[in-house]
Amino acid sequence: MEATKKEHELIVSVSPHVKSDETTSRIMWTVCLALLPAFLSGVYFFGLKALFITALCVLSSVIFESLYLKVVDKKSAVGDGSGFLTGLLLGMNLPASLWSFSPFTVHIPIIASFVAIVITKQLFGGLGYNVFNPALIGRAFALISWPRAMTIWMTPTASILAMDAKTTATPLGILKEEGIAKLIEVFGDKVSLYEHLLAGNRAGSIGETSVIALLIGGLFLLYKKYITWHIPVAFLGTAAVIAWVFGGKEGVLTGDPLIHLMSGGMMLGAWFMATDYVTSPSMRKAQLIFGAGCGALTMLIRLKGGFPEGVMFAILIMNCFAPLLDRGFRSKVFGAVKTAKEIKK
Amino acid sequence: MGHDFTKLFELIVSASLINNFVFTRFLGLCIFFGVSKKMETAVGMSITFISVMMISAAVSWVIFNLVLVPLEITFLQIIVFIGVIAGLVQVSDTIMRKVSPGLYYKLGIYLALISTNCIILAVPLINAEEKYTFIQSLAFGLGSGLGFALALIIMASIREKLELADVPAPFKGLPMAFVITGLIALAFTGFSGLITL
Amino acid sequence: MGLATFKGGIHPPDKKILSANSPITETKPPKIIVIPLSQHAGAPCKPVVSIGQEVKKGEMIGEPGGFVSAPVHSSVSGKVIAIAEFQNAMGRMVNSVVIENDLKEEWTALRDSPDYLGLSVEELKEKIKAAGIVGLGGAAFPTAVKLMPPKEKPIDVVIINGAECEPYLTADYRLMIEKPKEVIEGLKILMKVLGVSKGFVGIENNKPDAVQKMQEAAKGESGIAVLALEVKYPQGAEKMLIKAVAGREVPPRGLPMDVGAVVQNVGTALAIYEAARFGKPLIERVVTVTGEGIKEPKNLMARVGTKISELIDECGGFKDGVAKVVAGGPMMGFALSSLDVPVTKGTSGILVLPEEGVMHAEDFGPCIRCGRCIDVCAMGLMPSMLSILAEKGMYEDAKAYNLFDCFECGSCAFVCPSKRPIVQLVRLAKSMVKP
Amino acid sequence: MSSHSTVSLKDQVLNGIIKENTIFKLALSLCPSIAVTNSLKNGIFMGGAVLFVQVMVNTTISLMRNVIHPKVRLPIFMLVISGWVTVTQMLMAALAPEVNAKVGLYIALIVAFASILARAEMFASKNSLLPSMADGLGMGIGFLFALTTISFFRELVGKGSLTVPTGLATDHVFTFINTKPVLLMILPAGGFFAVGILMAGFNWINARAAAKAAAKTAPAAH
Repeated sequence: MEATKKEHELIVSVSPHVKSDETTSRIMWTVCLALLPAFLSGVYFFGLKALFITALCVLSSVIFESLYLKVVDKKSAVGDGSGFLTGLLLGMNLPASLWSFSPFTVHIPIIASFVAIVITKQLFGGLGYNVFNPALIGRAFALISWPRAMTIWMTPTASILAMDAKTTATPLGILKEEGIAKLIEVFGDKVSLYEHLLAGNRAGSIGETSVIALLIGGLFLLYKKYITWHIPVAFLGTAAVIAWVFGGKEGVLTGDPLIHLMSGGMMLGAWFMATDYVTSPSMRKAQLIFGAGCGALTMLIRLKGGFPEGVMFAILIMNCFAPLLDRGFRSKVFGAVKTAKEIKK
Repeated sequence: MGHDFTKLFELIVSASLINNFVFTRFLGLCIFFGVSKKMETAVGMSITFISVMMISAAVSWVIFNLVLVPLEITFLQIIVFIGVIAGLVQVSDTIMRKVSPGLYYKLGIYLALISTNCIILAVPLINAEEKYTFIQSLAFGLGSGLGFALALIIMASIREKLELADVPAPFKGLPMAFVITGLIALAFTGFSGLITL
Repeated sequence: MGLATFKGGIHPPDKKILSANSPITETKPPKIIVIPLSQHAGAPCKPVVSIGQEVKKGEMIGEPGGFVSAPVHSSVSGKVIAIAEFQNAMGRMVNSVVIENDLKEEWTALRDSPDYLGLSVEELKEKIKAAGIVGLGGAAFPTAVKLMPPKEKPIDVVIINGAECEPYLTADYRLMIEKPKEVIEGLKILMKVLGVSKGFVGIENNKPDAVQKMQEAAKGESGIAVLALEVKYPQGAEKMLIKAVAGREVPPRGLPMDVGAVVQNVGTALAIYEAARFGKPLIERVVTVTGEGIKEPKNLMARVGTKISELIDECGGFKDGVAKVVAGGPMMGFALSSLDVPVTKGTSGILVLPEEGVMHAEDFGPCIRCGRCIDVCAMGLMPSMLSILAEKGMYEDAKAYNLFDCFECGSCAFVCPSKRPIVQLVRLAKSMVKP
Repeated sequence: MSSHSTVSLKDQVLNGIIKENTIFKLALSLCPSIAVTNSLKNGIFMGGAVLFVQVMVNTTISLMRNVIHPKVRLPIFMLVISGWVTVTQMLMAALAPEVNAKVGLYIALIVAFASILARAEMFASKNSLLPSMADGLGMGIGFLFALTTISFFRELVGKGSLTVPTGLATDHVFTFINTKPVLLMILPAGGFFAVGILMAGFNWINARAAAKAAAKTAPAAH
């Protein structure tokens, strides 16, 4: 009768009584981990400024999130790591040159973090409900508001302590303004250009330059099944095809897809930004369209638009369509099509 | 001809995406915020809008270029255009009720709203100002209509998603709709400079 | 070529090793049994005994209360001491007959039929019906009703469900190992009753020895095939099993008979055999008592009406720090609030879970739209949307997301990284609107 | 609507500014609230133009209310409105051509303002001259107030300056910060943000006022 004694202590809950050990915070922190190689390479190439800018974004994001949650009297959700991840992504999307006190531009990452966390995420109801990628809105807001400060690119120095490095143009900037010949000339030859792009030894945002580091992180997430192939493959594939077909000066089919794939925010965007669960469609088929749309818009903006880089705007524009895509691709109920066929018969 | 065709295409793309009425010209906002709460009404409104816009662009062009310009009374354009639109709405209202009562039942309510909408009036006004040809005016009407439809439908899908969200009380409803529109406008900034007409 | 299966599903740790090697043993005869008059889907039974009456083992004590119903029988010989409402495993109060065991184990007169396959279809049906057999997989749907499909729904295949996809449970596994021949005989009876020439046994491939035993038992039987299926929960759900074995999809809200199939659990097949051969009513069943919180996990042949606390004592009692006891499997079973409830025909297992690893339902986060639940949903639903709509009280809208096609297998809640109680929310929504 | 005539003229004016503020409360005539509010000066001129049209339309219709046949009232209202809009546009073009170049299209579009037609239909056509003028004045000032607030906020945050008109064609720019602080705020997207945030602020203040009023009356009820 020992058993009956215990009766009152039994927990009663609804099935299932076992759950996987996956948690939201584990997902967020794993994504942060996957970003680590690219971040470290950013610090390697752009020095401590890169570290400071990213740290500033992370810190302000986390602080704004907890402050906001306190003000509206909500349970603190800082532990889930999503605010940290937003800050990290935002920092990695900014140029290291923002760490500058004359002219004063240090307020930019802080305001961008505010826009990302409070306006883009929390006003929409917090994690899970935001429509736009917070880090990208933060960056777009900064780019439009401070166009000059946001486009001062440091020359990679591979020296941690270089605090006042020279500035230069990004590969895409050169490509847009002066053409591919000039771009190859700047880097010596084509092979050297590819090598520089692959390693990340080029001007750009802190975390977007090292293709190899980003690929490691992206493939790690794919291996861990935290993301599926649909969005990155559709994104990169569409961009590559368009770059190849329309990207060349000598007519169709003469473009160089590799340059486009390895430059700008393409890798960071395709693996880490477009795959954001909340702001991309949930249905796999819709994800293919979402990814393809991102790729096509990126190339449209790069080749025809007013900006040298299009990844950020492309993803943000597709973010607008994500709820619509999810609506259009509702899942098919088991057995549903069969009955439709049977009715026809 | 090829060149003209490209120009028309660019006009449509420019009117619908780059210079989207809602996101960059801030027109039709009352209707935009009013009917984007539910997807069904947004779709109904979109269909009505595109057709009325094209017809009014055509009719207004004819009246403006064949009547007002020769008579040199273009300063009366506002009164004339609003009259044309009000008349058009009245006529299509009547025709629709007779020919397709089902469609009228679905879209009739939007027709009434249209007569007080600035976006419909803006099309002939801009057409007149830019001195577009007849075909160009039609293309501009179509592009603007498509752009407005796109904006409405995106907005409706986002607002439906947001209906489930825990939005802070003072922002519930319209303020949030404005913030969303601002964010969409920010995203659509990416289109700027795409086509320079 | 992979093994036959369906789209979606999950791979929870199966934990069957805890009890897999323990042969089925008889429990000690219980002193008191409480037999609920409603152990099946459908109308409750009407008691046909009165207080003080002596009953024999196997004697009918409750007659069917409607077309979809099954009689209940006494599982001991003894005296009826009470007919009143008692709590059942689901926590509901149901009318039950309480019998004091006289330990004489006297059987009532049973109709033995050595040549059971020679009986007419009507006679077989009658025997199955009289034995009070219900689906032993857990749903407890009266078997006799399943065997009377309407004329416009011709049946051409019978499937024996040996998937046992719920983690921990090994009741069906032990039956297939220990009584393969009887199970196959049960299938043959089913095929005869339904006039069907095709019979399948579907077994998840984590039980290779069961597959082998069943294949041996089925050797030489025409029209019967034993198939190994991919190991994936909920492989044992009727619709998923039919898809995997016969390649047919039951339409939404449809029944197996809509695609010409009848599915019966392994235990049910055995009960059908015993009813046809010996006229034995369903008064006992195999119950797996298992879990990390029980001292000696076992597969017990338990009589209907035995208290769950007695089964736990039979298995050496609890270890320290038990937090939850579940009737059934971990994915779809019911958490018990009291151990003073009886085993019924549908009780496939008693699962004892320790403190660690028990999730508290209130600690859940917002949906992050990772889409895992959509990937695993065997029914092709969007559990994420269902849970959000239910959370916001928008139950009507949930219907547009096929709320009523959900059979609450729990795969979504298993994978959800935000630990959202999706099944609970779905049930809430279902209770708030009409289909 | 007869209840309106018992209300004092002052309340009639206040109603339009606070209770039924065209932009913040009724969410009508939103287009110019974003289109022209990137500088304080444009906002004030646009608001002034609407104020003028609103008062004149209300006055005209109130005077004509007994001679208009109910069946043709809407076309006549539209005619009156577009007439006054045309007058306003011509006045603007003549007196402040620089501002007119920026806000001209939106002044033309005042014709399609639901709020003006609505006041004409709901109020001026049913009330005598003075209340109608007061109503027009209130609604117009409410609109002017909203546009001024929005443009004040946007120009200050977006440019770090305020352009205050000192006459019809002259103005003075007060500069507070030399670099543009948040350029986005004077761009399209920023306009939406500004209105959204100000609208939320308006809601918040109203909700607090309502809560306070409820708190005051609650003890009295006991």
